[in-house]
Amino acid sequence: MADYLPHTDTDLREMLAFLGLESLDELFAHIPEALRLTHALATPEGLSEPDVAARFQDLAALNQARSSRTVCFAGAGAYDHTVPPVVTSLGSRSEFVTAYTPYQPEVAQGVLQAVFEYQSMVSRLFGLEVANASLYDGATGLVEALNMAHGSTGRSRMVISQGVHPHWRQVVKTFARGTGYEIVEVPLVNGVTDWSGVDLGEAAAVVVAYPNVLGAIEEVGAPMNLAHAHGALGVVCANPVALGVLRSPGDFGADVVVGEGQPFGTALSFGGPYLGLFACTMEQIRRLPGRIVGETLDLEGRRAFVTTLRAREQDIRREKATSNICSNQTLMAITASIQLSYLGPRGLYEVAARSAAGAHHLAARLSEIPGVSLVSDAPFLHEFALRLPVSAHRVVHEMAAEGLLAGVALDHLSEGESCGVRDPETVLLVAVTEKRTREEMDSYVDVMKKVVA
Amino acid sequence: MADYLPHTDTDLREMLAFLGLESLDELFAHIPEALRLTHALATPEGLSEPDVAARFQDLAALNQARSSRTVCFAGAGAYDHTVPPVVTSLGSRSEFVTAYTPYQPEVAQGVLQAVFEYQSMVSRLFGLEVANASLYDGATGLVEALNMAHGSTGRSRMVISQGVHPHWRQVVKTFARGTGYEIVEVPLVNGVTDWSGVDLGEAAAVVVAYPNVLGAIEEVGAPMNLAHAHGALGVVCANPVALGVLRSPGDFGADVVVGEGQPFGTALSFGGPYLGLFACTMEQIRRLPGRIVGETLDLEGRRAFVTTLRAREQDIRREKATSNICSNQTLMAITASIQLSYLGPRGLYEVAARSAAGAHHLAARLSEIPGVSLVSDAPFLHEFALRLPVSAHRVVHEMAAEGLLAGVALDHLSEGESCGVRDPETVLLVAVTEKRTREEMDSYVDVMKKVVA
Amino acid sequence: MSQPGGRAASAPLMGREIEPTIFELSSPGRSAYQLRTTGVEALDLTSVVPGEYVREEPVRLPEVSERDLVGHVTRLSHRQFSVDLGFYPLGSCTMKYNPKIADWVTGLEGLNSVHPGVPSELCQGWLELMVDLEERLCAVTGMAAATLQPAAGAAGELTGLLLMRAYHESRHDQRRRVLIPDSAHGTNPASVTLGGYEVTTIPSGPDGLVDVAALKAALGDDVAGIMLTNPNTAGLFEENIVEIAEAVHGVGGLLYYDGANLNAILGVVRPGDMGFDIVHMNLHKTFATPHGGGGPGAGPVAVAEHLAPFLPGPQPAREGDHFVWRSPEHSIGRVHGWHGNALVLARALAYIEVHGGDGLRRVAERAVLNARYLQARLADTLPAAYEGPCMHECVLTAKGLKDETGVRGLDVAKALLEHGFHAPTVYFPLIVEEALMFEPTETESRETIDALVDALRSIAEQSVRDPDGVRAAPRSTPVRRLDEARAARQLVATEDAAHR
Amino acid sequence: MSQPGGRAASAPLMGREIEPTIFELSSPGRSAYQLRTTGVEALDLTSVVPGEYVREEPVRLPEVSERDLVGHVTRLSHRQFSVDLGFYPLGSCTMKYNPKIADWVTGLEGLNSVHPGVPSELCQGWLELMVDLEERLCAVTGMAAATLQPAAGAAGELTGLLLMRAYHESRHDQRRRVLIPDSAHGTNPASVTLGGYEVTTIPSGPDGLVDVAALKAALGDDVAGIMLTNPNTAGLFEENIVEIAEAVHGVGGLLYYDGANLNAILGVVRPGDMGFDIVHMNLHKTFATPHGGGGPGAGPVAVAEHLAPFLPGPQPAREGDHFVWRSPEHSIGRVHGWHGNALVLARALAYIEVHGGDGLRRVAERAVLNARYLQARLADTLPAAYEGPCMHECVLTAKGLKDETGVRGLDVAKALLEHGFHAPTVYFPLIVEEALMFEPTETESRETIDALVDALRSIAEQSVRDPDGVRAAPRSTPVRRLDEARAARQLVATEDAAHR
Ligand SMILES: Cc1ncc(COP(=O)(O)O)c(C=O)c1O
Ligand SMILES: Cc1ncc(COP(=O)(O)O)c(C=O)c1O
Repeated sequence: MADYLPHTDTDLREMLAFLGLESLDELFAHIPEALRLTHALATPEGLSEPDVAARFQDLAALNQARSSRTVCFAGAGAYDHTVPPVVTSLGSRSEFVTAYTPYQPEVAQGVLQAVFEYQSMVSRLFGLEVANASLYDGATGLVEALNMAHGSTGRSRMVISQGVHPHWRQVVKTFARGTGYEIVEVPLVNGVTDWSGVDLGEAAAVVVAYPNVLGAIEEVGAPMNLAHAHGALGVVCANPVALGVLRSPGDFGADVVVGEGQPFGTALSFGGPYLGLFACTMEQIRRLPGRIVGETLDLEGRRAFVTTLRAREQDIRREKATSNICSNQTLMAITASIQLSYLGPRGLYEVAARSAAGAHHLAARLSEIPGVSLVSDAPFLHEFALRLPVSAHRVVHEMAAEGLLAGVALDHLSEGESCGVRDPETVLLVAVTEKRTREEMDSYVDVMKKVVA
Repeated sequence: MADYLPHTDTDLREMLAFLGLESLDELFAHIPEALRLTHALATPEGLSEPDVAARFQDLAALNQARSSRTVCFAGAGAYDHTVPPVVTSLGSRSEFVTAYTPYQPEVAQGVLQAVFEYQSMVSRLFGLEVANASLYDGATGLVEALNMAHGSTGRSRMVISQGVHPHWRQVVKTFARGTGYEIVEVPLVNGVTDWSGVDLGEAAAVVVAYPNVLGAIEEVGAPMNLAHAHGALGVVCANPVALGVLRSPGDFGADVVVGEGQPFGTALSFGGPYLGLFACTMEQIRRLPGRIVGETLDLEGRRAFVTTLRAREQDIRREKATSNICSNQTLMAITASIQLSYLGPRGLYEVAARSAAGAHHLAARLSEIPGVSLVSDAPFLHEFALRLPVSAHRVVHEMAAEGLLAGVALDHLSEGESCGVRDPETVLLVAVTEKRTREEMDSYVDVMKKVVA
Repeated sequence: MSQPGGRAASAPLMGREIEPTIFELSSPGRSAYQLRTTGVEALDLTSVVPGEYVREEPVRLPEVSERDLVGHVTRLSHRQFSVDLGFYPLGSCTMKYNPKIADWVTGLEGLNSVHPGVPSELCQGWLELMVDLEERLCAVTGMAAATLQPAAGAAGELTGLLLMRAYHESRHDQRRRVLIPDSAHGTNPASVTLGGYEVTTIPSGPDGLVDVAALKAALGDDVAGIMLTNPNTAGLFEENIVEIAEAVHGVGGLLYYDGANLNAILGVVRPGDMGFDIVHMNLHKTFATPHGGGGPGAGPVAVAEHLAPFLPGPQPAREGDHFVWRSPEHSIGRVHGWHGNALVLARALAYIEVHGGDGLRRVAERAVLNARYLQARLADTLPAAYEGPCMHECVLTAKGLKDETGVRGLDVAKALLEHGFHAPTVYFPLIVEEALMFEPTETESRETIDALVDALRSIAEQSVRDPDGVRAAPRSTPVRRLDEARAARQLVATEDAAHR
Repeated sequence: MSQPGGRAASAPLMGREIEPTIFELSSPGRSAYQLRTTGVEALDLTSVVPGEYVREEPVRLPEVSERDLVGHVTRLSHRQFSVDLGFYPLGSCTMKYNPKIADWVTGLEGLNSVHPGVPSELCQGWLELMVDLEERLCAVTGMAAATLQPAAGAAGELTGLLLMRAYHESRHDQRRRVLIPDSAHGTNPASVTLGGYEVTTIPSGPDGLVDVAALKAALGDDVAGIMLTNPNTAGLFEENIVEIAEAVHGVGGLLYYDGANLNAILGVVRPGDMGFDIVHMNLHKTFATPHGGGGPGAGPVAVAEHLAPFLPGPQPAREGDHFVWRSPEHSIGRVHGWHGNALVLARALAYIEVHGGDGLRRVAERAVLNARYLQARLADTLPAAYEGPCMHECVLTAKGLKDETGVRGLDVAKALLEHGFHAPTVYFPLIVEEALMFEPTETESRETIDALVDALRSIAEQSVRDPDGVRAAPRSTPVRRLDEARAARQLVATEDAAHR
């Protein structure tokens, strides 16, 4: 019987009387009777908030992979980076949380300016001129990038490295069912994309990951040049934390950069809500999907912000819109801009550099274990693929019992998509963030030794 | 090296230069050299926030009596009542948390109005005309009540029932070292105060608890009448939740009512910060300790709130002030007013009634255990004193191992103060709130059976 | 350009100045970050990363102290209207009160710290939560199975259209067109295009309902399906829905239900019973997971039995007393990088669990009552665009007012801001002239609605007396009306563009 | 009187209306509460409580929906200035930035859910935390032992005075008077009275420091001790403190250090080294536990060895690797219902642990630098009341301005609100005419201080040009200047009084 409704019996009586109705049921009298439900919905009876809270606490306790029970070395697109209390507390201010899309800029400068600042940071991070107000996640960001390439080139052939996260490629393929794109995958050799045999004729986009799903730092300039040589757009899927130390994709000539923004202030959250980062060149601005906030003046000459270039969007352009996106991930975008301001240039650098230092330390120690080795000798930053003498799934399982989330088993992740490595069932993707201590890594190595022995 | 300081090296250089100084040390050159520290403070080196967070998580884990490990049946002045997320989230809005005392009412209407609403609710709850903006806690509230009685009557004899919480009586005695009051304690007989043998001549105050420390609902009208017959003020120490179903002390003629406001939205918090509730008759208004918020108008005629009758306070009246209190517990007062608005009349009633129902259920079941009985047959509400065949401390200890915080051992609580019962080491104070389920109580009974067997 | 960091002048509480951007607050060398001490030795990056990839200088992010960051963001929040501050009757958006228990749920470490790539044995709680939610959503919509992956309503729409396509293709049935009423939300046609179909627009009749004759005329065996909301975007219940369903099914098409308006019919009538095959829900609307200033939302899709084999995968599934991931036989594949907006899903389940079946019906009843009451009370001020009884929202028109006074619907909306209310949705649905679409939602009290009515009446009166005054509103908001043309003409979408 | 609940008109974001009280928002029968389902049978209260005690009707609390409650409180918060919104240079109050990590600490279930009445074995974490904090506070002050019980500075003062009394009494030494400089905070004399002593006021010299000759003249063997802050409330370091200490100790008196200004000397000089016997600290000032709109604070007291046996008890104590409660031999007894404002103590410890010893010294350095810089920059606008170098705060005087323009210090303070800054402390210390006491704290940036200087200059200029304009400030705040006399004359301190 719990609810949040303010109506007292008197309210109900008087409001119905004003409408000339006798009962609440009469509100629905014009709905064909045959359709009207005569019984309650088949959902459990309502509980009070504290009862529901107890239920959720029980559910939460059932997740063994929670941070209080397992130390996280899993990455593969979702990372356990620092989220300081100040970022959480600012990002959860109720004015942001309970606002709608900023349709009335006079009373929405808070969200609008925060998103403007977010766009500015994403643009600098990716090295491109313009960024949008966010997309759902990295994977659907890539879909939008391909749509942009299609719109820009009029072509439908999408050439994608197998170094791109397998889930992203799956999502691309799902949506290609509608748009009819041809998806051409380019294999990895020794962990990095081998562009040599690829036919780029009629390509709309050439897509490379930076670093790729195995953690390898791939060549970015070459595929961008290839793309341009064939009249295609060059698209980079970037790990945004890695860009704290790696050069921006824009510097290598990328036309579009997408990324998963979760590492910027969003908890692991079992995969969502995350944040699709998206930036492109000014040339593509009219094809940019989603919202853009721009600067302007109010009628008294004060600087102010407003959503702009709205003619691209679905509510105005309808079936000809550049995208169908409406709700996006604004709150995560605001949080990301807060997190990036918290980190600043040096902080972001440190996060990337320390994560890398940890990963290299751990990789070196693990490689000493007999039967354990790195899948590739390509350069990597804070994530690497490990070849195990036993099933990676088993290792994850057994190490979890010892309080360590060892990583992500590649075959569990790839669900049949190829990531260019043989025997994926013995490959473990390991990620190290700036949060992981030497102690935790030592214990990781010890447990791994036992498990593979 | 972590801190929150904005000064860059350039800032430091330029600011010092502006002052004509060469170094930060020179800022302190006028301090006698012999006094100036030449070595760092003997405190551990600074840690980063995440390191400190890890340390605090470890400390927190060491507290076995936390809610995730033990179900709380302890009361004795601090209660495990419902604090819904909505109250916590509103009460922790940073505008309230990071404001100072409302000295500039033009920009402090938020705190001022919230405190006005709090005063209004306390006044209605206690049945008295005026309440202040809060005191530190119930215990120091009683001290202020006695100071008021002294100011009002010119007398120094304080007659206090032993049903008043032993800590409160200790606090009263401590502060009486300064004010020189004579403290006369009135014993309990069968759990309730026996006023028959007391000499009330020259009494400044007569103090009774409602319900008392053993949970008994005491006569309130009689001691108030006694007080008035002898020219003393009648003071009631009330459990504010109990007043959800019990008549207000004001109805019985109390001149001053104090209470511990923790049950209204404040977590157990290991005893603080809590909230001293304080209300009195209009007659005593000029002697009211602490801040009072009153209504007024601004110069455009808008209703507004401001601290008033400031001439009572220490910053103006100095050594003749009614109290030395300056900082109080405003944030808890705001939270209490939010919690009371959340509960409303029916909710507060339900909290009290359900707590009582639970307590009576549990008391009845426990009384069936051989050797276990109620200390008194006086009426009680949601708290009762249990006579055990073994040491109460042992019971608390052993039941904690089974996930139950059985209550508070009376001798642990009273630290030598008498609570009018023989063999206090075998007395356990048990409290039941509206949060306790029948299941939890059943398990309590089962474990108790084992422990005392 | 350096600016003071500690001044509240920009906040509406004091003064009328603008808030500097975080970049303007920045000062070289200042910083806020603190990181864990790990005991790991620093690494010479050039020893592991080829030189050409190493960034030459750090990303040009703002350099601020934690204190200045907090001040800036807190002041920005004071420049933002929200449900928590007041009435937000934005039509089609269901800006109801978002219970704080849901915030608490998302704060549970056992939920928010779980990595999405773990094997099912390590996340049983999450899987159970998701299966429970799927079951509840099926019960509410009268459907057989659901996917929780779509991240918002539009993503749900596209997912639904791909399901439609997969279904027809599985039957080797090539179809080309999807019907959409002219009152539909813009995401519908946009999704149809992305689903690889063509849009055929169906006109609405003068009663605001789909013109059934026109619809029937547009049908053919190249029609893959139709997308409808019911109640529709005019807030009216499509009373001919059974006839429509039969007609569409008759040519082999499927019915897609845009669930943005589900709030109106919870526990009253179910899309499944009306004949719909596919339903998306906007959890951020109907189930009160807040809207976050533009997102995140969640747009689960529920389908009838015959479409279940095509749902996206992997899906959480109950297997005895355990939970596993499973992919439907003919799954269209993933539509989200992981499993959907999981914490939004958790919020929605908490909301549903508190309400239960009868609570959800109360929601619909009160939502409709409030809208109907509002519309009736405004009848002589801003008449309804259509005659039929409205459901949870009402579309009014300022056409009369405009003809009489020159004050447009947009002006009325802006003037409402001055009265302390958020504006309604303006100029939507597109088929209504000077549309003002109000959705009070069930969590607003009668007094609040009455106050809105009073405000609108006074604006209408002022429009006669002083139309320029209305057109100049709002005046007391943090900024006044904006030069939107300038924003588009001289695009400045980043700090760098501002200083170029 | 019923009022709309969903309107933000009262919020400064929109409109200029007042916010109704929660009682005005109330409507009979409305409610928000939800309680756990316990399975316990309801009880007929009259069967267990004698009839005369049973309340006849429920307490007349507000009746509101959760939504209206949230709207009300959120709007109230938008009518409240705070550190998180902007610069708050309130002298003597140390309104520095309060790190959010401390909020996080208080949210730890393992700290905030612990009942205070549990045996020590069940709360080892809390005891360790408290012992750690005591040790840190002793290190900072140069003292031997501490109590964490006092709930605020004033409570600490009274505790200190009772310790002084207990000490003298233990030596059978009757003393009557406590010396206090005329610049002292009001709590000092008020505490002295409650401690059972008489106040002897010591004048300050023209340099703002204690007049040592006058002090010596006031000494005698009936003097229990002296209360001083150092730096004093004029922001000046009492350079003769060693001489003063010797003189007071010479007559057998004790020195009490009012730690409200401790921020200025962290890691620079310690009260213990200056000769103080008793020190209280305001954790809500120096250690950044926020001030909560008026409280809670915490006022631990640290003492030299010879006073340790008198400290309040029980006290947390280390015993091997365990922690226990222990009462000092000659304890004056409890000064708090439990163990002090525990969660405030936890905040302070977190703050100290982040800073460490050198971090605390940096705090003092920057605090003093900021104040000194502010004072210097304002020299030609609002001169300092005294010549000596200020420490963490500076007392300026508007006397010149007033003589010249008629604009008073209070007017300057109010005008500052209009510029987006909180006002300084006005008219304190009492010994300075038209005092304006600024304490910038270390967490403000140079740009912020420069902006304050600009604002004050412009106010000073306006005072010449347009004194009435300054006197009419503020204009853009939620309310303007109040009729304070009316508030006192027609006391309305409760909703019932308002409607009487
Ligand atoms: C009728 C209707 N359909 C679809 C949508 C799209 O939903 P979303 O914003 O979640 O993508 C909306 C949202 O405004 C809507 O109102
Ligand atoms: C110098 C001085 N002493 C004592 C106090 C009293 O401290 P509290 O408010 O914590 O009781 C204050 C607080 O304003 C102060 O500034």
